[in-house]
Amino acid sequence: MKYIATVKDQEYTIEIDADRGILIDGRPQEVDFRRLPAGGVTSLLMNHRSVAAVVEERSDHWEVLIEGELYSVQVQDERAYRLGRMRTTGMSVDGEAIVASPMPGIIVAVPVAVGDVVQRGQKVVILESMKMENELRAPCDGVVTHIHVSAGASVEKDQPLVGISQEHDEA
Amino acid sequence: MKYIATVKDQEYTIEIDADRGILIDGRPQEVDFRRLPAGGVTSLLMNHRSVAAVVEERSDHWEVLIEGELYSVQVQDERAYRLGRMRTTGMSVDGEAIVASPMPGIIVAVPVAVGDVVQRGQKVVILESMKMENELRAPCDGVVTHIHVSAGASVEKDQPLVGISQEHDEA
Amino acid sequence: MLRDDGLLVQKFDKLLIANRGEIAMRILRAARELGIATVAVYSDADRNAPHVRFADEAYHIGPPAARDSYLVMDRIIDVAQRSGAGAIHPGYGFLAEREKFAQACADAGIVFVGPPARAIGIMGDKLMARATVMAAGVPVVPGTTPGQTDAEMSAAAREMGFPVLVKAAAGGGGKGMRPVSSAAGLADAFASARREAKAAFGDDTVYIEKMIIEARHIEIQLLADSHGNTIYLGERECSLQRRHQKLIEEAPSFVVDDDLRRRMGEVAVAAARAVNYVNAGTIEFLVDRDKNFYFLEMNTRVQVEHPVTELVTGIDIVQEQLRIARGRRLRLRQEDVVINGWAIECRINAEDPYNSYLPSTGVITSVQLPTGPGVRVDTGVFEGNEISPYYDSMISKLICYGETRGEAVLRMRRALEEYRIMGVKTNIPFHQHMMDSHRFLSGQFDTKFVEDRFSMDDRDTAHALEAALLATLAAHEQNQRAAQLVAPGARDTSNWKWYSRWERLRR
Amino acid sequence: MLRDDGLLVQKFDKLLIANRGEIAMRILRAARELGIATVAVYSDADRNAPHVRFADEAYHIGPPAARDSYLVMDRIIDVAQRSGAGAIHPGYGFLAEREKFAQACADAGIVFVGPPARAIGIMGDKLMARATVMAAGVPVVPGTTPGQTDAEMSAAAREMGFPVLVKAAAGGGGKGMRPVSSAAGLADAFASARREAKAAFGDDTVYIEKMIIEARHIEIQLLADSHGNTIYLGERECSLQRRHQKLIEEAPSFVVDDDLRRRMGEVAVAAARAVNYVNAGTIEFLVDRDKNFYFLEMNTRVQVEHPVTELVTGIDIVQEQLRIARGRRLRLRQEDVVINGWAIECRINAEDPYNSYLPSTGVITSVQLPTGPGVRVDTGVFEGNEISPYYDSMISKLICYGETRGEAVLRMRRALEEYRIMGVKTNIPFHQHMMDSHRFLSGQFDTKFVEDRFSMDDRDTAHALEAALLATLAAHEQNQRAAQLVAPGARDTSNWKWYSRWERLRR
Repeated sequence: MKYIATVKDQEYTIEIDADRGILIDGRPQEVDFRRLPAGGVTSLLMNHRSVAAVVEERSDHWEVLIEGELYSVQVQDERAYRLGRMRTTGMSVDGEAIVASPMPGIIVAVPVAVGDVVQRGQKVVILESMKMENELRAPCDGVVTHIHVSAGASVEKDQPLVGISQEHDEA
Repeated sequence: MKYIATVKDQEYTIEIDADRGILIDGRPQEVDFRRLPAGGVTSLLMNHRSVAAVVEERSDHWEVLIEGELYSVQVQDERAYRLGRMRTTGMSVDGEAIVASPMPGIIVAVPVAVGDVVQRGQKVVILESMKMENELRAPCDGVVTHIHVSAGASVEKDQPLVGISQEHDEA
Repeated sequence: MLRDDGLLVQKFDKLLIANRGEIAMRILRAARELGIATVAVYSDADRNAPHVRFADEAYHIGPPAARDSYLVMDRIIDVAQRSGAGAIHPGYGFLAEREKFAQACADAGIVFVGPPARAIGIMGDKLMARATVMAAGVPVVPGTTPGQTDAEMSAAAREMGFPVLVKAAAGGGGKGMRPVSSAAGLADAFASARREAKAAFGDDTVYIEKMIIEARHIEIQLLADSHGNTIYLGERECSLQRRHQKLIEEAPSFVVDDDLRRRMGEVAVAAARAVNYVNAGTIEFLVDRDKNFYFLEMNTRVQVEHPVTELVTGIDIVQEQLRIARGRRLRLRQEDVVINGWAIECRINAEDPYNSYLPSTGVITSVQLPTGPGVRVDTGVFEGNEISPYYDSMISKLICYGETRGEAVLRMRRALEEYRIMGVKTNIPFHQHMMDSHRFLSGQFDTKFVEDRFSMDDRDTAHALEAALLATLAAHEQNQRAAQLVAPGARDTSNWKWYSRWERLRR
Repeated sequence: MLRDDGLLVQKFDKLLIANRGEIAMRILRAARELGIATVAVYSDADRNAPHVRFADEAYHIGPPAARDSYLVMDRIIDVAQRSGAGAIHPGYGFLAEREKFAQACADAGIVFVGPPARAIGIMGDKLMARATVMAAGVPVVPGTTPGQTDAEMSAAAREMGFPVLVKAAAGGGGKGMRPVSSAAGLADAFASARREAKAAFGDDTVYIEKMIIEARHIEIQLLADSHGNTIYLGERECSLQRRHQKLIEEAPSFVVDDDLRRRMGEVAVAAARAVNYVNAGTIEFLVDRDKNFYFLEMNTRVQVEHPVTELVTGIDIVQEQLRIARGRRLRLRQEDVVINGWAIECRINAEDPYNSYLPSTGVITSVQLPTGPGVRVDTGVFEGNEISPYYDSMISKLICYGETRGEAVLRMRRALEEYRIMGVKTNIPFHQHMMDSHRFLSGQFDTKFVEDRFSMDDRDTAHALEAALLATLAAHEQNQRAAQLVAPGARDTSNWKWYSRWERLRR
């Protein structure tokens, strides 16, 4: 079985073969993998190097916690991987990215307006929650197409706040 | 639903009634019981008194850990309780109690002989395991009817070591 | 005993803790160790929280929002009376610095574990606090009194030299505060600070203060009993902040020597005496690069970062709070307080350091606490607890002790690696990155360091390959199981081992 | 550097830990804090043990039985060489006090983190140790030299006065030891001690010693560098034992004052110097009711109970071991060692205190560590680990610190209540009962206290009713679920609340 695992834009090809063992990017590895019967911990020995981790499944990826660092891993088999490459990721079907509220809170400010050109990482909403002002940022370059809230509004978790179209450079 | 819970020879009658709430030995109690979604901890508020516990099922009883103390609880509904009272408990059908090895180890000594009259709590086998000599004791008063091992023998977990008949005082 | 200043001081055997999270746990433990029975209060969001389980009794006080539960004074005093609690410990936040609440406790015949209401009132008003401590000879940052005209403030600013800060008299948490680098910016700053202050506090009084460059935030921990004895327990270095929220604290401070410690300590004692302070409190100072120090404010309560002082002095500050509230004399004199070794605290928050420190909510699925020598965790979160959006995002505090600062840092690195929290994102990588930073290691930082000169972008993470492999093995295992319809019960004992053909041949 | 005495002392960057359980974890943490890479070894029974996960590398060394894995010297030295480890730390037990192993390490060019092989050899032979330290002026329990005839020993016994102990020269752990209260019992005791010694050690040499009444077991922790500096870190009180297994240790001791500490410390240093000792070691003494002290033996390794000394001195003993093995000079002089506060350690064993302390095996289903101020846990066991019959039953050590002994005891009570281990029985109730005992609280105990005057039978347990209710609610919930075919996923969020009709009416 051949998988493609993606971590932070880095892809690894991992083959699990009953006969040939485990190959990572084509190179064989000595691997001993254990999952403890309780507590959620796994132990990996790879060529005698020891790595302990917590591995949990999320809706569309795996989360792996190693020495304080949380890795988000996409695991796809070859077929899913090829299909996936044909689609744009993270967008709704009409090419609009939605900035949704990650938690309940109150909108402090929306420092963009419809029609603004924004860059990935640019502040688009300031949300007050958990006693802090939190900055929500654009997930991609694009043009602000919708603003669904204004300062002072109470919002729920997952409520859409701002829409950003990716297609400004084609217009 | 009416249950009889037995802890250390003390019996409690606990009624869970959709209409009347919870009654312990006939007296109503205000009870708020929560089981956390992970970690195995339960929280009980009973008339505002707070008790935290780990509750786990074993083959024939429940184990409840509260503030360092492990309680072994038998829970029976009324019918099972009445049936149970008609049988002798903890004995095999022919009235012989078996002292079995609680873990693998080596027999250091068997300080009783077939025909000896023993009292509950009396040392009947000394077993070396986990770097310690451990004393196994008679579970009831009786007469030693069988000795299955001798000093120096290696034994497995649950291996029968000594049989004790309860019926000596009727003989 | 009800003192002349309205403070009720007397023995009690049952304590209500009017708080939640790690500080509620901290106080519960101190009370238990002193043999005092405990009463917890909880909102709807906190029925499963650990402070409910650890207390002897627990009472529900309302819906999740703090204003409807933890901030409702009457309801908390009512629980104290129903449960027979003779005292209330407010922790920090919530009701801890409400003059009215301290007074309401005394009026109800309940010991408030804190200072007299009047001391809270004075120290809670920035301008009154400033005037009071100045009169006691405490140095303050040069600045104006409130209620001056724009023209008067502009003149004062020119005299003390730019940059200056325009601040709201009723302010806090950075709200209504504006840095101004030249006279030209003053008018705008007055207007916008007033607007923000009016909106946030209902009071648009502003004043100006000289802005201290390369300032460090260093504070002195005090203990004062009800018999007139006040001592200082050395300093804490709290310069590592983000948006006025402290993130890492340590004791002692890299820049404080014995002489400066004694001078700051004595000034802090004088400031406390100026308001007839009783119980634990902290004087916050700004220290400039020439080691001049200026009174910033007094926190009239136990602080989040109190454990670092506990580790280097061996004194249990929360137990001392309870002893003082019971009317006991301090057991220690100033000369008994000795600083040994070094302690560092990292605040572990549910937030994503790689994404603007956005708070993270959810259910904690797995926790493994670091332990072993020199490691202390003050936590209010265990497996199965939910991090809800209703309260602040601090999950726990990780505190490490070492014989030297270097050893404390190395131990903190080790403890951060061991600490596993799954279910929400945490700022553990932020702390790891800080512990690796040369600026932190060499003690060269000020209150602007985190915001201005620290970035997570240059962090190298070493285990991407292993993470990829582990996720793939877990996914593969799941696929195999789905295909073969293995019973769910068998799931938990999977142990796989592969040797490559190459490896097998070599053997 | 290979010294004249055969001890190899030099810098190393990778350390093999030839042990398992909590002490392997303890050493791993110390190495990590010093920036030293780590190599674990494991038997078949320990693939899932935490020391395997915490190390940087791990190597399998054989089947579960220690004689086939942790005790196989060649295999461990082979792993050190394959992995490039420059040093081996033996922990305690296993190979820690094998002269041959220390020598084999040196021969292989590997640093042994411990004393010279010869020092292990001398101190490992009771009679040679006794002769060596006597020559250095160290007081020993009156007794005979070995190889004497029964008649000579009987005469000596009459001269020193009964009771006496007949002891095996090669003995340990109480084997081959017989108390004799009058001359009439001597002949039988000689015979049976010889028989047992022959069977256990292959050597039937015996000798006699005066039996000390109301003896306390008090030991002195030493550190010696390879440059001739030896210091003592104060004493540990270890009298609470059962069958020669220590259960509770504390520092300092209730019965040792400054003068006695200094005298015992200086004698301990003299004993160590008599064998040119290097690294951490402990001199065990018996102290009688008149505070006379007698050399018992030297433990030439780190001890289980070392953390209590670490907490009251602030010194990390395992880090010091590694520094000494790397050839560094001690950073501390004797006058720098100061004892602050009080520390108590409870050994948490998987055993049933209500049933003859029978060991308990199984998989740990749930662990919640106590934490917060003044609490340290040194553990080698986490959720999912198995307690197997192959190794000893110690799960972890719980160590509490307080400003006074009373505060340490109260904190220990609190921590024992918080500590949850499910899946095996533990001796936590034993420790709770001890912390409640008046004899323990007043410090009035000797080495016979646990066996002769302490019983679990009089322990009151307070929560039988709540346990009954909780088990019944869990059983009921399970019944309801079975009857209604609730989806398994819904299982984990069950929250039930009942108010009695009476309660509802009252509202």
